[in-house]
Amino acid sequence: MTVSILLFLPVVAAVLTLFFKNEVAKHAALFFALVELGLAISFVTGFVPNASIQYLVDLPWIPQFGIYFSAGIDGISMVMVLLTTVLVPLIILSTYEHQYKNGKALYALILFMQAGLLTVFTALDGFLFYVGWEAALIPIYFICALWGGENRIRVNIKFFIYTFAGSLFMLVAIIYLYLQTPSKLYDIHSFYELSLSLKQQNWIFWGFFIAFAIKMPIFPFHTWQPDTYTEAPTAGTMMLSGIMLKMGIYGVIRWLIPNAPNAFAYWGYYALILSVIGIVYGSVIAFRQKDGKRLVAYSSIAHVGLIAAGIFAWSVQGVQGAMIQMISHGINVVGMFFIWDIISRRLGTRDISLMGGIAKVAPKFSIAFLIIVLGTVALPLTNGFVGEFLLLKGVYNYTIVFAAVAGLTIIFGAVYMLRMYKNVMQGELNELTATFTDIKGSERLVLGIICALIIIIGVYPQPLLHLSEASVTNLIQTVSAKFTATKF
Amino acid sequence: MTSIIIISILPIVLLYLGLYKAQKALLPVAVLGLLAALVTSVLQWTILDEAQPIYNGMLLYNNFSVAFSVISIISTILILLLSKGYFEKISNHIAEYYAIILFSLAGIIVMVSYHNLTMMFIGIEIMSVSLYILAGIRKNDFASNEAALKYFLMGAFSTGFLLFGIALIYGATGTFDIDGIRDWLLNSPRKIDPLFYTGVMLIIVGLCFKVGAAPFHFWTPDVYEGAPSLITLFMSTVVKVAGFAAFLRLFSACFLPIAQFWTPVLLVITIITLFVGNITALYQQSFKRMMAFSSISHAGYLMFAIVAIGAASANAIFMYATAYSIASIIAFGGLILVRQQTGTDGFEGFNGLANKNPFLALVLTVAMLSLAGIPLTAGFIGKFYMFSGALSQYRIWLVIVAVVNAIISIFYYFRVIVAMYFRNADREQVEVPAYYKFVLGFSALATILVGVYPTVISGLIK
Amino acid sequence: MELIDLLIKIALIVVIFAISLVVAMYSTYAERKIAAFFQDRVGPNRAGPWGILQPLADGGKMFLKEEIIPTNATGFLFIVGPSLAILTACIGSAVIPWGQNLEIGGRVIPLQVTDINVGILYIFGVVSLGVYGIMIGGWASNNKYSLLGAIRAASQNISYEISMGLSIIALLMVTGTLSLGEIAKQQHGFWADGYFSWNVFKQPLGFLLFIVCAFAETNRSPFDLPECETELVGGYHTEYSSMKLGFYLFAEYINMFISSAVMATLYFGGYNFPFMDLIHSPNLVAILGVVALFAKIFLFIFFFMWVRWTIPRFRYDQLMDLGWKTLIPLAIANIVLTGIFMTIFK
Amino acid sequence: MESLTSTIQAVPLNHYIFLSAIIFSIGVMGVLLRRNAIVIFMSVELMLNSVNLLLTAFSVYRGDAAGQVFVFFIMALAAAEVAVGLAIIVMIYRNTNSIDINVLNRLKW
Amino acid sequence: MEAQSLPVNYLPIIFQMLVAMGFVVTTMFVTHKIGPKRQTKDKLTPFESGIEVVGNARTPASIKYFLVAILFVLFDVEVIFMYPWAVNFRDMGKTGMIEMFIFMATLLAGFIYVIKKKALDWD
Repeated sequence: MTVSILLFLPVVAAVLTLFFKNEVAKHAALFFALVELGLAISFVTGFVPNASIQYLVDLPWIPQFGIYFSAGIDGISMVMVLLTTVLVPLIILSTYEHQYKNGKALYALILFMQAGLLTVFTALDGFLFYVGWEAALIPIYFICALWGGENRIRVNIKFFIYTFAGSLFMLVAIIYLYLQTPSKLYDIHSFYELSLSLKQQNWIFWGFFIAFAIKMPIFPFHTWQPDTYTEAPTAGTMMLSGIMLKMGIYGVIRWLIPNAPNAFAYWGYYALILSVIGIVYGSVIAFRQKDGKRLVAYSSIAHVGLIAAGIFAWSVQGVQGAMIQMISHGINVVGMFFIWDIISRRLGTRDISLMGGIAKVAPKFSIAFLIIVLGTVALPLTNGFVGEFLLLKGVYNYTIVFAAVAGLTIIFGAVYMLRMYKNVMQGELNELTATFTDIKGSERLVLGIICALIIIIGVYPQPLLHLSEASVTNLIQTVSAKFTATKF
Repeated sequence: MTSIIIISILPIVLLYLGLYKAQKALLPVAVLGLLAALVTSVLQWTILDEAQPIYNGMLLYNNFSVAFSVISIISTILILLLSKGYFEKISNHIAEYYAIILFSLAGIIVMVSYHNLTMMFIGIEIMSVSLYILAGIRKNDFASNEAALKYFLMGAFSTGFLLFGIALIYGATGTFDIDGIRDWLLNSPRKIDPLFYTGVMLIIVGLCFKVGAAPFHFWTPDVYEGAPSLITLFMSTVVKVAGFAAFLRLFSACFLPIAQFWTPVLLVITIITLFVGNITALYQQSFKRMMAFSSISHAGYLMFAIVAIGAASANAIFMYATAYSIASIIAFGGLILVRQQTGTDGFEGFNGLANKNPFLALVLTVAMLSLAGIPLTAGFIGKFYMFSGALSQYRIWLVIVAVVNAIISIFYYFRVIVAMYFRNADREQVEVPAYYKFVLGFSALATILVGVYPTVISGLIK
Repeated sequence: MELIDLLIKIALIVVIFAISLVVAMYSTYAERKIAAFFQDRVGPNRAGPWGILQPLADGGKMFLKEEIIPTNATGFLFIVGPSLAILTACIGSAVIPWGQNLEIGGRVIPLQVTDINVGILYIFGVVSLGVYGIMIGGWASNNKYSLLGAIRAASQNISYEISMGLSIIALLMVTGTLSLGEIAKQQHGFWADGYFSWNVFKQPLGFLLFIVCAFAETNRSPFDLPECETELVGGYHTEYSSMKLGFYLFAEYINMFISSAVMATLYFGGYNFPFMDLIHSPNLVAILGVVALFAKIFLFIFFFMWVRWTIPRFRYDQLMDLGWKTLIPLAIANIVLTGIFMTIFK
Repeated sequence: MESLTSTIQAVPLNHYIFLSAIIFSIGVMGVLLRRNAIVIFMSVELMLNSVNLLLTAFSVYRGDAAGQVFVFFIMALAAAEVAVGLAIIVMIYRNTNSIDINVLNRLKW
Repeated sequence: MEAQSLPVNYLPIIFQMLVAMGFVVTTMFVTHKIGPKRQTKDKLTPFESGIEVVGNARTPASIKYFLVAILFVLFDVEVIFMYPWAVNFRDMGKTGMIEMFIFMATLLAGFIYVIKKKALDWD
């Protein structure tokens, strides 16, 4: 069994979904997503948690250019695949209450995007990586633009231009790397084996960095993000925040740092500073938000900043923290957006100041909300805690100051998250919130799964950490061996 | 070689069919004839690419020629299929329409297979003179008249430059044969005289005029806008492709030894072309004019292969040209349909198209994505080849300029998508005739097929 | 070239020039006489015996007439028109071989102004230029009749030029040269090696086509549409008077003379005459040759006039139809037949 | 002066080149500066003819007929262009009663 | 190979031209000088068979004339292509003939098309 089945199934599924009626399409899509999840789980069970690449597929694609359809799964990829395959059914399920116009197209696009994402996470060929990268971008553009809010056209074109611009620079970097390889291959391992001068590495570093920084997003490349999150339909926002921004992070781990180690050693410090600025910036802005969805969006900037900081610190703890935190953040942020989706669907607004006392009328909802908030603020025994602890540790080993700043920000984050919870759920019922009905059916299912995941991962993260540990360690050792320039 | 003969005789047959009022037979005969030409052309393909010059060294029908002939013929077939019912509305000389297009195609086939500057000149002129007529075929339409006159004057003007360049090169080398000129360059690099350099410069000017590269592009938008849409389509696809094929053939086979002389010139031209085309396209309110300007910027991308000349250049141009041609066919096919309904060339004519015509909107989206160079479409493969070529010569700044331009181009290509999907308008369903369905569907599939698995055609030229 | 040669050349040129003028002048007289003969009347008979001084009187009158340039006319072009017409008429004679070489005192004097190897092309060039004179004059007059006449003239001349060119091609295939001197030489005598040596026997159809075209090119009846008085008053020269009118009339007759000479040279052996090999004095042969040539020329001129007073004028559409739809296909057929014939009977 | 070739070769090649270049430049100037379509057209013809001159000169100098053959093709092309160009100009004249290219501003530059 | 003409062979043509030009100019000048000059307005108006002049003479002519002109240009150039062939006909033999016949067939195809298209019908 190779990874190709994992990549092609969603494409086929996407096409098939288009042939269903709108009402049936969501069931079909969910079915396909679950099949995909099943596949992924079977992959996990068969996975040997060492540094090797498994389930390898390697077919000629454009051989005269050294391009091969080559993909495989190592520990890092496995985590990402798991994240994707778990979240996609959840996201599809979360849309059950919506009546989307021309819904089958939405589900087809989601499935297609899943294929792109999985390609990114498993690609071992630079070209394939790029193609997957863009293949994930097109569907999300259409999802956001077709089913988005008022300003969707302007916001989405901004989003698209940003990400596309970034990715083109990445393409240039990839082609450049290819041209340096002695055997003219796009294979990632032949990229790894290159020893380029610092100047060349600088080019490559910036080519990749801009693409990934925009995707994550790192301050100051984030300006597309809050608008897009706000305007996008909830499913789109979830795809974006839950999975897509992980593409950037994964890219940094897999493509940026190993391919330009010396440039990273030179620039990593500044990248780290940018990440920390992002944490602070995201938190401060989030603190002032009235719109719940925007608040989550900015908090996401802060969290991603932390993940990025952990990676740029480039230690086993940091990267492992990033791995686990990616999953946690994915789950939490999907949950958070779903919460806000439920609220805005019931109340027609997302303005926090208009709310209050919902817990009284919707106890189940309030419990789920609370768990997700706690997960987000990284309370021990929730999933957020494991990741943030490791990340902070990684950053702490790098420089204490940044760890301190980042740590303070986490506390800060707890404040605004809890304040949000308080404002929305507690206090007096008003006219608006009195109409709130408790969650039911598919909503209950989704929130239930999310809460369960939050707690399970929080209590017992070991299997997940174990999955990626060997690969991460191996990667860090190989790359660190190449550092010639001194760190700051 | 038979294909040139078939394509030359075919229009005469069509003219006579038109004389005897066999209007119904025109399109089938034209398409069948072209298919025959296609087959004969493909049969010329050899694995080792060992074709020898024929007719006293006048023509060389090698794999390069086969590949470009094939794409030209296929594009023409698709364009002719789109013409079903189109020409009748413009003029009552339908047979002439088909015939002149095919005459032009005959010139194009010569252009992609010449081995002697004489034939290059003849090919270019057979093509151009036919196009002058085609541009003005809507006799009572002022814009069409103007397009024809401008195109004609500019075309003749550029021919002058081209010829003067050829004359000077002949003066320096004493031959029109491509190999002869190259041998002369290789054998006497020391005494290369100023005549030769001036000649090369003038040929560059002439050819840049013909392919519409800035700063010699100013006729392009007017002519493209004024000419009937189908003719514009023909000009911006087949003709442009052939122009670049001829360009490349000359520069790769002939002027390669002095590449360091002309690459800086072409580099500047490329960069200007990219920016001029893109930035002006950004401000257009008419879809047709946008396509015209964007075709200038595509000319810029195509120039990449010549600037970064090398073994892969032919393939790069071929891939890019193929992608660009089929995407343009979709775009213009869509434009013709939309225009028939709304009567406007503007972007607003596309508003809300997706609701009523999902198929049309989908294929147009594929076309726009391809033109913008998004992966999994043929356009991306084309750009990828171009970037690879340029980077392999370490022209990093050129590629960065190109990247910036690719980003700019997103704005205007996505305007169409935005209009179709995200803007609403009260509109009726556009009727899509079966011919159009076939052409558009075929082109969209080809775009995606090439985008996903480019090896299907990238092996044509080694 | 030595000075003496130069002087001889100039003398020859002047002589030929004078002869053309005289021939042209007396052609007018001949025309009137012949017309009178055909119409059974006397013709000019007042100036001199049998009216023989009539052309001189006409010429003198032309000189003394008032010169009018209409106000609406384009002055400069109005003068250029007739000048160009006569100029082109006069220079055509330069390549015609008038006779074999004379030998006087050991000096060879060719009776041809110059024998260039593109003689026929030269003739064609000059003939094509001729239409400019008419076109410019007619246009410059700014008169509707003139303009119509000019356009007709242009249209007619260019139409018949194609068939003329095509009919010559068959001849060239036979002769293999463009030099008129060479062509005349090839038609030596009258009978050689069991064949008639004159080209007319090899190219009868070609000759027929050529003579029809020659009629049209010189705007002679039945192709005198540009100046057909029943429709266009005077055609392109309606507005002309004085010597400018004289030039136009003169040009027509000189053209007739030159085209007769060309026809004689191309098809009727030029200066060659039967049994010329029996005469052993080269100079005598040369002089007799000149006489023979002029005899042929006068026959042609007579033929021109005969036709004029016999055949009615064409309608314009008939004229164009004849030119395009009859002569051109015939000329092409002639080429094809000649080609096949020559390939088979090498 | 034994042959045409040697006569032509008696004039330095550069003179032919300069002459052609000057005629060519006059043609270019005519195209760029004049506004009348016919005049522009004639300027273009001038350019073509300067090329013919140049090709012939080179051809004779090198004793290679190819140049003169090329001239034939240029002449044929010029004829075709005259035919098409005149047709276009007549068409425009009939629609606008003018052949001044300044009238042609319906399509913006 | 026939004898080449030298530039000197063209000299007499120039002489002849000069002679003719001299004749023309002299005559023109003389008639201009000796002719009477009594010009009136009526003499200087264009002749229109005695009635008042209407409009300008320079109006567009029938399109047919343009057509003839255009066709002439095309056919004349094609004819020029035949001259070198005709002169060298004997040397080229059968191949040359067949090639030129193909050329002529093409020409004829166009010619017949023009006729069938009624481009040369005057009505």
